[in-house]
Amino acid sequence: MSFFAMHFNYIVVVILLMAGLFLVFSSGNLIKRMIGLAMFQSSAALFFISLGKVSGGTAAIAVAPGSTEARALASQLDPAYVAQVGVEGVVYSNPLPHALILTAIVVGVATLAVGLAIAVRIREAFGSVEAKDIDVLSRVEATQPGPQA
Amino acid sequence: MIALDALHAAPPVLTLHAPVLLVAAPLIAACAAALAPSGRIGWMISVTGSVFAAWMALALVGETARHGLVTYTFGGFAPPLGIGFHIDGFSAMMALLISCAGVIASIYSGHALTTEVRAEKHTLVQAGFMLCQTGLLGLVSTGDAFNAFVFLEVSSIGTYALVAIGESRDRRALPAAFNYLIMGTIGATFYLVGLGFLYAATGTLNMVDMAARLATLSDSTVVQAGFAFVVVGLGIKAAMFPLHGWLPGAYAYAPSLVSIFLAATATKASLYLMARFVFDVFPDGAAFGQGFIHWVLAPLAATAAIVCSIQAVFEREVRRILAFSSVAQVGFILLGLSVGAAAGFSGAMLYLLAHALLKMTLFMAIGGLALSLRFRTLDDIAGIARDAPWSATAFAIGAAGLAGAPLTIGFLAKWRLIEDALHAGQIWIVVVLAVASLLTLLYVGRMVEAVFFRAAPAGAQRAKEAPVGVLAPLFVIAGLCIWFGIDASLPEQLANSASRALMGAL
Amino acid sequence: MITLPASINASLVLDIVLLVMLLVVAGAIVRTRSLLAAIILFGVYSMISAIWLVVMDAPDVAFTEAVVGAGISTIVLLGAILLTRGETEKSDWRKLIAPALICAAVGGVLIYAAMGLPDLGDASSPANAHVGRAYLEGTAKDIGVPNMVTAVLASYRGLDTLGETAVIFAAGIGVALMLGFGPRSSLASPPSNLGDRHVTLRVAAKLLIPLIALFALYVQFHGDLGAGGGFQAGVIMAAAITLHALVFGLRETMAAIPSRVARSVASLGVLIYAGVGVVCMINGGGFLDYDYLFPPAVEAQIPGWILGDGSHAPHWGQHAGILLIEIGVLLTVTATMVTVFYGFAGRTVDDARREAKR
Amino acid sequence: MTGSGELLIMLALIVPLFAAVAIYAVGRMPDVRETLTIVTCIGLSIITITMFVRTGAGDPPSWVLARPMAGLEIAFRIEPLGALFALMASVLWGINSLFSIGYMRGRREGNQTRFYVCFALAMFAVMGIAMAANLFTLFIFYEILTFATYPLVVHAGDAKARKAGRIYLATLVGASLVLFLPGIIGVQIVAGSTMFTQGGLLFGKVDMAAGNTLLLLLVFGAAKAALMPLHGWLPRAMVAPAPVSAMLHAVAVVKAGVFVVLKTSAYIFGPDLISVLPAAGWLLWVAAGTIVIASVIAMTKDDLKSRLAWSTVGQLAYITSAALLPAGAGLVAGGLHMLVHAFAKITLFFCAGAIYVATGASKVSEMRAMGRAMPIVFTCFFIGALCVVGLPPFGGAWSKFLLITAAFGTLEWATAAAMIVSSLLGLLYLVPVAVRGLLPVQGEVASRGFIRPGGAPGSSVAALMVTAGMCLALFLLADEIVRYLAPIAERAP
Repeated sequence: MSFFAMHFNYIVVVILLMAGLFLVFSSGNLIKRMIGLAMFQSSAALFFISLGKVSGGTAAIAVAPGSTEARALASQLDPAYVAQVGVEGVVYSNPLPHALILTAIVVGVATLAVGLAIAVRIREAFGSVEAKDIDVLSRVEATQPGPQA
Repeated sequence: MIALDALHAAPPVLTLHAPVLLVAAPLIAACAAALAPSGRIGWMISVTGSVFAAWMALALVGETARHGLVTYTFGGFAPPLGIGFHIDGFSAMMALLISCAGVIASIYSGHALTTEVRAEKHTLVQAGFMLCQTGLLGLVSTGDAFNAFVFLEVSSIGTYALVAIGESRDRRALPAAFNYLIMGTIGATFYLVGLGFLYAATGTLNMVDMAARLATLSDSTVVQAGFAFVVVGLGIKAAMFPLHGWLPGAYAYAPSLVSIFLAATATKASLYLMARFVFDVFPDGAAFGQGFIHWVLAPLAATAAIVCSIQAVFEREVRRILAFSSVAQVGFILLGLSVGAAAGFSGAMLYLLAHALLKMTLFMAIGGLALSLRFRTLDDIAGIARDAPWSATAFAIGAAGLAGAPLTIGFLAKWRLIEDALHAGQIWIVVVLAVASLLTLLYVGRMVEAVFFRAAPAGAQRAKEAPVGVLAPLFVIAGLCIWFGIDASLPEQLANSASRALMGAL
Repeated sequence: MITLPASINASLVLDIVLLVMLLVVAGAIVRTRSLLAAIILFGVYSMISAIWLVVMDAPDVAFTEAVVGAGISTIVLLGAILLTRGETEKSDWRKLIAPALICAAVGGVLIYAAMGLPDLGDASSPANAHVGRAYLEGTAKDIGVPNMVTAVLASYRGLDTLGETAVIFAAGIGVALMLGFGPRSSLASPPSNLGDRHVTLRVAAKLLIPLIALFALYVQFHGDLGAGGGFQAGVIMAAAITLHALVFGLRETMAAIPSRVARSVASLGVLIYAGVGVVCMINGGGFLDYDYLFPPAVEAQIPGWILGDGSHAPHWGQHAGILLIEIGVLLTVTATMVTVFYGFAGRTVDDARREAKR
Repeated sequence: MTGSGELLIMLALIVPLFAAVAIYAVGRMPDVRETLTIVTCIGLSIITITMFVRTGAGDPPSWVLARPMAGLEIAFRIEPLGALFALMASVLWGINSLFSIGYMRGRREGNQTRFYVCFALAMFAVMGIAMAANLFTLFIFYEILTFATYPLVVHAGDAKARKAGRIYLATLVGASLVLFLPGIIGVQIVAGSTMFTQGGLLFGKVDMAAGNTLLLLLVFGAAKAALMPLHGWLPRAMVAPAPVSAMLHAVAVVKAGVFVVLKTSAYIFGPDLISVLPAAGWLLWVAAGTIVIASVIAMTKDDLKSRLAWSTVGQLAYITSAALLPAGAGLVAGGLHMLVHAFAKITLFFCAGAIYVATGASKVSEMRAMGRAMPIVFTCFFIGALCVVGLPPFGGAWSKFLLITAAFGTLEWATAAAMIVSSLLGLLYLVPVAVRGLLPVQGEVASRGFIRPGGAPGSSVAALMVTAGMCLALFLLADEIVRYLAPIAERAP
């Protein structure tokens, strides 16, 4: 049970990832696909953050050693544990995944913006954001004999 | 004959910072191009930035030939704490390829853009193009796996919109770009998830450090999952069969500036990263790595080479023929890589260079014709050699090279590829290469036959010869295809040095 | 194995509860056919993620997720569906089998692999023990800012953030190329904005906009002390401008900040960032090595009181470098968000037809 | 003398290449264009004669043009077989040009400039093939020959010609990509080079399996030699104008194919290795089959050019057999037959072309009694036919004699039998064409008159007279040539 609890995050992350991917593949609506894609990307973020969590840790913002705050944080934890994994008497979570994921989230929103911009242009050019309609119109275009004047 | 290790392209100060200038120059040029008051000035900035980057790449080629490895530390923090660039022969070759393709494409764009894109967008197109170049150059230079993700996205995000502006010529560019965006993002996210697993196993993002730590780890499911996701993610980006669905549309409907550059570089940069992971980051002889190469990579590559060539044979639209051909040729390169552990990678590397040159020639010749004629299918370009003999000649050179005709770089590359496969004792790969070459000949033959030996349909639109601004870069590239077919010492040295870099551990 | 103190279980429970909520919301997003509902649910999804991120000790990320997921993403998505049908077409269940199988298979493999991952919160896992720990131990000495995420982001891995800024810039270019140049009938027609009819709204907006901008600046400059930074500040700043456009009309806003200016500022931000790197290089360091931002002669002139007690090495360069690049990020993000907003706002179906004819 | 040797090779390549460019440049002036062609032929012939003589005098020229990659050289070195091939090709090119001028003008063909340009390019390729010092170089020019002759095959531009062109390219390039190229690269890997070496490059370097594989790849890969089952392109290529069929599909292209087989046998495998390789025996059976089957099919063909083409398929297989006989017994005879058959077959094609220009007749059944109107043409056809069949006093007699003797000498009964049977069949399907033209059955009259005033063009008739004369002359020169070629069958020093 404890093993399951300690890996629960990863299971959820995987399910969310796949839910996003499923949405991308299964939905015929371009906007819905973009939502799926955004979900997919943000789930990858959850994965990294879960990796960087340290039990009993605090956000990686330095607390002055020996300050009241530091003592308050340390008092909640086993001193032996703090001595082993703490930095200057405080246990911090890992800042690296946080920094990485900040970047990844930004990449995600950039993708979303560009993708939706293209979707809007598709709507303007084809009159629809349903993949089915666009496919039909594209295929009609492909079978036109000559070049389009 | 130029010996690369005697190449001192830039003064020492610049050479010292060449790795970063290689990437910073196009980035700054992108910003400057966005600020430019007119498309013309934007174009000049873009050409300048590309030329500077190519200069730096040349300097790095010389450095890597002398020292084998050039490292550069960012922010004063040595890896794995900070981000480092890690440039060996393979990176230098890719950087030179990308930046030279950038130079050619940007010179070409001076004329091409004016007919393809509305004038007010020119500065932004140039900026996007330079960002794309920045991303690819960063991708091949960096030694940090996450940094590679960032650069991958810099190039991708710029590219999506650039593909989409092909809508002014063919509105199918929009769904193609959207599809490309979806698949590209899924690929990048797969890569990111894979990286998460590898990070969980090793605690580092630096490739050298990762390789060192992986070598001490036993084969765990975490590492295997990381490997699988990284490879699948990059496989999508590299249009590895069967993950190539996005490519034909993206290449076919993009503006010619974009398809030229993408055809020469984009999938190859992702291939670069994949090769880095498969051959360098993962320990030699890791069971799943070897199994992957023999049971997944090589069969898929072979399927790609055959199936996509067949698709190209039956395709009617000219640009889509070339696009399917690109997927097939990626298969050729991957087949070369798959025998690399036994026979060296120089065949695959040479093929990579050759294909970049040849595809660029073909797309550029087609793009030059498209300036005066709107066409889609082979029927539309029937007999075009009469109206535009020079473009048609360049097209024929590229086509001959693709088919592996002697006295072109395509022939020597194919030769080396088959030689490597025979060296490795992989007869079936030789057979696949030969059959796929035959199919290549078929679709190339169809194109050439249409251009040269068929009469234009009565009442068809007449094409005009492309302007000098297009013909000049076109013939530089076409000339290189032939020059390297007679004296391939330069690409051969590049390929050998890249092969050595990939053979030796990081 | 270290025995975990009781308090950890509380946070674990919170963690699990939030994740279950995420699952529920995700399921709802997948099921719903209403686009509007999906978008709102996605905003909810982001908000829950943000809360979860706080539980996971990642306030910076939480902040970003909140402004991005619940802010920009929702706005952009709403802008995109404004002129389309609000419902997706009912999909044939047979067409769902293949994607479902693929996802189930990939998911199964992933879950199997994930079972080999270290326990949640394991301080001695490779992820937390190797480089991650080195940052915790080194930040005070190397960088001298309290927020270690900012230290990693802006200094240790400053190149990533430069790339990130370039990505945003690229997105701005992309949106501008797609949507930035069409005709805007809403700009030509007489303004009919929320603000015309609602005096209260106008007054409130006039009051709020400077406050939001001020908050943005606070977030900006507080970045190396606590959660915050250029990106979050930029989004908030853009929100102020968006609010202006919503209340006073797009035309007014575009007169104050023309789209060309917005694009130029976006590129300027990247230039500032890259420029900092180049200056470090000229002064003899590596690219983005802020310790070389000032030539030694200049650095000697900086009075000690500027940055407090001096219990650590002064790190003038690091502080100034982070400050400058964060300003670059702020400019690029603000300007890009404004560009994106301009692109999506004010397009009508008529405009699209006119554009198609050109 | 090294310098002058290099210059000679350089000239042999540059002259046709330059001619191609120059012909293209003056394409609008037919007289200048054709004068240029003839002058170039004469110049090239002088060069090849010089080479021939120097090689015979034991001073073979050689030249390394480029080193494209490590281990690969574009290099040239002349040996007796190559010198003979170059000489034969350049002289026949000249005669053929003479013929073409009459034919092309007489038929008012279009695209004549492209025709002459491609011819010149084809000669460039043939020179390269003849002089190549290694398989790599040879392959390059072999491929150029394919591509340069493709436009000539599709000259008519109609659907049938395009289809023939597609089959032409697909078979020739296909075989060279799938078989020849891997074979060459295999040689490169086994031996470290592809240099033509006296006594055999691979001798002592390969095991049986590799040797068999390489031999099969190289012999079938040279599909220009039209060994069954890769012969289909040759009869189809007859859609091309007669000069193309005459020059390329009796001389340059097909002879390049058997030349490759001869050189491969002599210098890559060497007589000793060929003697022990089982694959050589298998190939002899294939060649014997080809000889017989092609002759039988030729008998059934009513279209004269088609009949000639099938005859060519058979005769080429003679040379392939000769190359593969154990101990190099047939190499010299094969070389001689290559030469003799070239002159004889070009004569026959010239005659077919002349008849076609003059009367529009292309079927054997239409040619009865035409000899009255065209006695010279039909007499020359008779000479050519006898030469191909191998009757004295024509060159073919010697080459056939030597071939059959060699086959018997090495106890290759099947080969010998096939050759004899096929010669007899040749007597049945070639000679009667001339005989029934010249001596019609009582009361038979020509089915057609002249469609061109004056009959066959003068220059064409002159050309075919020259080649028919050569068939006779070769009967006397055969001994000289055999002596000249003798070194190719020598063993490793």
